Amino acid sequence: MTHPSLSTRDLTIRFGGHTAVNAVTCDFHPGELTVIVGPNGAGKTTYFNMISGQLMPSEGTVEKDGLDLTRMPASTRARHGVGRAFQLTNLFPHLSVLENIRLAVQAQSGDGRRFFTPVTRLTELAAKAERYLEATRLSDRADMPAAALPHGDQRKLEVALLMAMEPDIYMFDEPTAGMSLDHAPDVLDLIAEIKHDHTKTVLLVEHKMDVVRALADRIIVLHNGELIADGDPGEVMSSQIVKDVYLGNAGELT
Amino acid sequence: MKTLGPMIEKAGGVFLLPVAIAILAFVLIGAPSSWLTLTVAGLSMGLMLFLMASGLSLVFGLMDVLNFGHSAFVSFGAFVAATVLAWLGGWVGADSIFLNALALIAAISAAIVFGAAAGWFFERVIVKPVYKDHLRQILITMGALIVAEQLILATWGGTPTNVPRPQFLEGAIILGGSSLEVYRLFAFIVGVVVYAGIYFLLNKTRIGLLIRAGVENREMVEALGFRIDRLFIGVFMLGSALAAVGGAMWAGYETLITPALGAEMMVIVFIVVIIGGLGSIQGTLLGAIVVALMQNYVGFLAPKLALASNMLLMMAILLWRPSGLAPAVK
Amino acid sequence: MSLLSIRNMDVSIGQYAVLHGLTLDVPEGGVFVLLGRNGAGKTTTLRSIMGLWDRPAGSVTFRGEDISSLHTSDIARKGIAFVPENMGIFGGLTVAENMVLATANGKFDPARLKRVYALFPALEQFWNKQAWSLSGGQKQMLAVARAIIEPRDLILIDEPTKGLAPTIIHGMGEAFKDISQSTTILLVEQNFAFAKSLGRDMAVIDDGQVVHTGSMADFAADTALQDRLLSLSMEEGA
Amino acid sequence: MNRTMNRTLSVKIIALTVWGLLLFSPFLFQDVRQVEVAARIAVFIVLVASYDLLIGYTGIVSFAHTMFFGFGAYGVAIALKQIGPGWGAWTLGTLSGVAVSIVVAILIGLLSLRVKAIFFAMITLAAASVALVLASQLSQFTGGEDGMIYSAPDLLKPSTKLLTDAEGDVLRIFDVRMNGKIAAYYFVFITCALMFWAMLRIVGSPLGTVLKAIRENEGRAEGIGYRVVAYRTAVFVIAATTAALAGAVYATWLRYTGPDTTLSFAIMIDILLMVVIGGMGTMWGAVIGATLMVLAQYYLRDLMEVASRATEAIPLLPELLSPDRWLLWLGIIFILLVYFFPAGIAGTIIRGRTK
Repeated sequence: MTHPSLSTRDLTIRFGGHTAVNAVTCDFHPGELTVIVGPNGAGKTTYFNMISGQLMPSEGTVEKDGLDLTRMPASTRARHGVGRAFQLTNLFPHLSVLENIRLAVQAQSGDGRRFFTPVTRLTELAAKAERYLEATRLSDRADMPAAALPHGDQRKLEVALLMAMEPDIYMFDEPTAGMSLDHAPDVLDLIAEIKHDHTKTVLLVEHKMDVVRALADRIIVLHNGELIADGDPGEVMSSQIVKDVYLGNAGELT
Repeated sequence: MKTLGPMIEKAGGVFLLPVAIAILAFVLIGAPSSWLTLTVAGLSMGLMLFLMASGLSLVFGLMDVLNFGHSAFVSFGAFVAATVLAWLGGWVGADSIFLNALALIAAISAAIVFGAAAGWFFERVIVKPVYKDHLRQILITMGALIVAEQLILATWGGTPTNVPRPQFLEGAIILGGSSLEVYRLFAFIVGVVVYAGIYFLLNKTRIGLLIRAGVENREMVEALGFRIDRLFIGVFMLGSALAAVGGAMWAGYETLITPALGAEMMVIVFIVVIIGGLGSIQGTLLGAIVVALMQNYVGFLAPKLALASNMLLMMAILLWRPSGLAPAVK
Repeated sequence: MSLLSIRNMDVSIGQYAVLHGLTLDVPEGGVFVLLGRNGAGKTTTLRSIMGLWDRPAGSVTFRGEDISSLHTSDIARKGIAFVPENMGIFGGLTVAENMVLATANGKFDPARLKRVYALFPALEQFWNKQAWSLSGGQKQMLAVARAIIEPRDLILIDEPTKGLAPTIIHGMGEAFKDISQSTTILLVEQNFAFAKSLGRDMAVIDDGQVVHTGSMADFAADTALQDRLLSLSMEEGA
Repeated sequence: MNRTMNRTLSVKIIALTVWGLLLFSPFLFQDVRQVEVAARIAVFIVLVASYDLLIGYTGIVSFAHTMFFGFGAYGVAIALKQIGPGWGAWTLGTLSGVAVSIVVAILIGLLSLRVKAIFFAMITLAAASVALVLASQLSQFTGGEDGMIYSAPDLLKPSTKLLTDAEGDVLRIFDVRMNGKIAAYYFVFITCALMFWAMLRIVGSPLGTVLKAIRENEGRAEGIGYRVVAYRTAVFVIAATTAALAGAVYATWLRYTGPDTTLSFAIMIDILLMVVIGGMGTMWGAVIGATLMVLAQYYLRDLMEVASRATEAIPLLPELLSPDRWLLWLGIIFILLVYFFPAGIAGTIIRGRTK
């Protein structure tokens, strides 16, 4: 396989006496969609937070294409191509849908520093934002404030923001959480599109097994902050230890 | 007490700061007698500042409410106490310590009652509607401060008010060439007693437990069956009463007060809580003493730079510890 | 009559309806388990019972009395204890102080205290330690101990096994069995094996509604149903 | 959507009408005092708009805005006083006022913009009062409490004949004397209009959206790649610079600078009121807020005086109505506004009644 686009080495974080993520070493490759599974409290979101920069690890490193990101703030990582969507809807509620997307586009292009050119004159910026609006089928809601969108569309907007950042690494934390089953496919289609580009590295935290089955190239399993399984989906899902962990039988095993 | 060991160890460094400042000042000032006078003045001012600031800090810790109008309580306390002392002029000037003390107690009690009542009004009418909205909280409490200052101006007038001091607190003790004002020693003692009282309340009583628990997790305190909103009114009233006592003590210290007193103290009180760290009583005491020592030493060495030096100190401490020296553990 | 019944509970956070029309009956005695995916609304259900949302619609009846408009503290005083997902431990207070706060009048009933010590010996050992210094499992024990130091009719427990080591989970289960002899437990759990070993009755919440309710024994036997409702079974992927 | 656009348009029309009146005010209102009012409105529009960049757009509460206003004013005042009237001295004074503002803004910003908003408010308040105390204490530079009187550059002196008629007297157009006073007014008007226009450009630029994004959701703004502290510091510097420039212009117009005209806390309260009355985060609201407040300051106080005299017989009432109690009423109005109309006039018009 190609060189890893993202790797974590011995990534560890402790809160007080509790080790939430313990020495996770893992490589992720371009064109590969990795699903991270594990029971609640296994450290999946914490692991994500250390990769995208919301948390600083106690030990270990995060590297992207050989560049050490470990001590960089989230904004710098984002500019280096690490994009992250959040589990709870995390938008700019009183800004319009278009403005939300434009923010991500201009962050990527560096236009955010332009302070004297009216937005309306930056046609390239507008065109790009328009493109992502269309890609996520939100065009007819462009002028609505994000807070006024139905929940499903807010999740789509969340994905649109991520796509508009044009990252190399896409990180999704339960993108369909709290969505009714009839809305989830829209978001999953978007993720599938990203995957079919075959150049992007995609990390996905997900609980719903139908989603995992449909999308995963590879599954890694976290349990009590440790990486306990890593491999292709069929192999991982049929392994006994994973089944035990996931069904909570691990307690009876040990 | 055993459990406090590691905490003191951890925090010991920070709490040595006033000592370091005092030693540095000793070297710069050179004359031990001046230094002693200044240090005593600093400590006594520090404890008065502590009285004024502790309520602000407690209220912030418990309810995440920052009351920009807090200094109004200081002014109210000062003027109410001054008025009562003026009424009881006969007792104040009498040659009997008993009558002196009675007048003093009456004045301070009046400040407490007024402060607590004003606190109740503030909490119910001004602050409660804007819980959780910091921007509006800052604006509204600021508005309330303006109104309160104007009310003081309307009631007591713009000219300086004279504060009669009880006879037995006049004069000074001469100690090794330095003169220590009796009033300052008295203020120091009052401050220490109040600090001990608050410390006892917070650490040894059930109400104190609830307050400390509420600072950490309001929701859980409610889920255990307690009304945190009622607790909060109580703390708010306590905090404003303390500020009023601080104002009353300050009035006796200055002996001449103007309605601008609140605004002047507000800035110093803010510097105190920022340096000490919001939400903790120990931090507030530490901040108050550091600020007061600086104020006195610099006031002696370079009079015009006293306030600016505290500002610089605050900036330096924020650089070092962005949430102050000893903030509440959340 | 059920101990607790929820009728048509609606809760929204912003635009997002977390619960819509949730209806649930919890009978008296034993452990009642709430299952469901992440984000299905289980925690929200417990918080609604406890009165921790501003404006929920619908009713909560406890022992025949409508408690939905009561203040959280009054709900607690009706005899409902709450052990939240984050445990709600006061870290700056000692174990003893945490426990004292959970008593009604600041005094321990010696018999109940003895029972707490018996169930969780670690708490007695660290009685005067500050709670933040406890391990995760000990914190969880303290949280549960607070809920049983006074007599209660119902204890709401939210994911007590989250992030805990298997041996501790086992001990916790034993304690729950013991407690449920005298007090009804409403347990939110994602660890199915743990839930299975304790539950007498159960319900599955999905999308803010109860989609299945019945006895735990029946549910545990029906893997097809489990797979449909929880997507927990991973075997099919093979 | 269209209704919102229409409402926004009506706010713009109101604001542009105000600017229009300001443009012609020397011709419309011939009284000296009225021109004084017009100049003050123009300066305060800029001051309030620059404050709105902070509080309304970025969600930063600063109490140091008058400090920067003062830096600009004192810069010009000290330069004109020490060096003498002239554009060279004026430029030097303005630039040094701006430079000091930028340095102090960067210092405060980098030190404290990463902490909670509430800390920031306290720190700026402390900084502002230190500046005020220093201004009154360092009297050999600043004139202390009394402030400084100085001359403006020649062009702007009242005695200057801008245009002369055949006899060499000051020319009158529509009965208005074309002297230095007119020049000074249009100097104020043009510089203020330019600054206001520049701020409109800023809020309409990509940067403007970033500022709003930081106000709405700081963490997410950081997450999509914006260095929040840097942006906050930048907007703090922009606002400080604008305030300093406004101060320089005002000092030039008044030919007097003292704590009461620039640094005092009363002015900070005025700015707060103006921004809240006008509507935070609307920019155009600054025009409405500043205009209403300045008019009230000049004319309502007179009215209070009259009312106070008229009610002399009634107890307490004259005391409350006395112009000295002006701030009391402002405070009460301010509290009520923040409670009931947090969106201000412009915000309420734009958003409509329903929220």
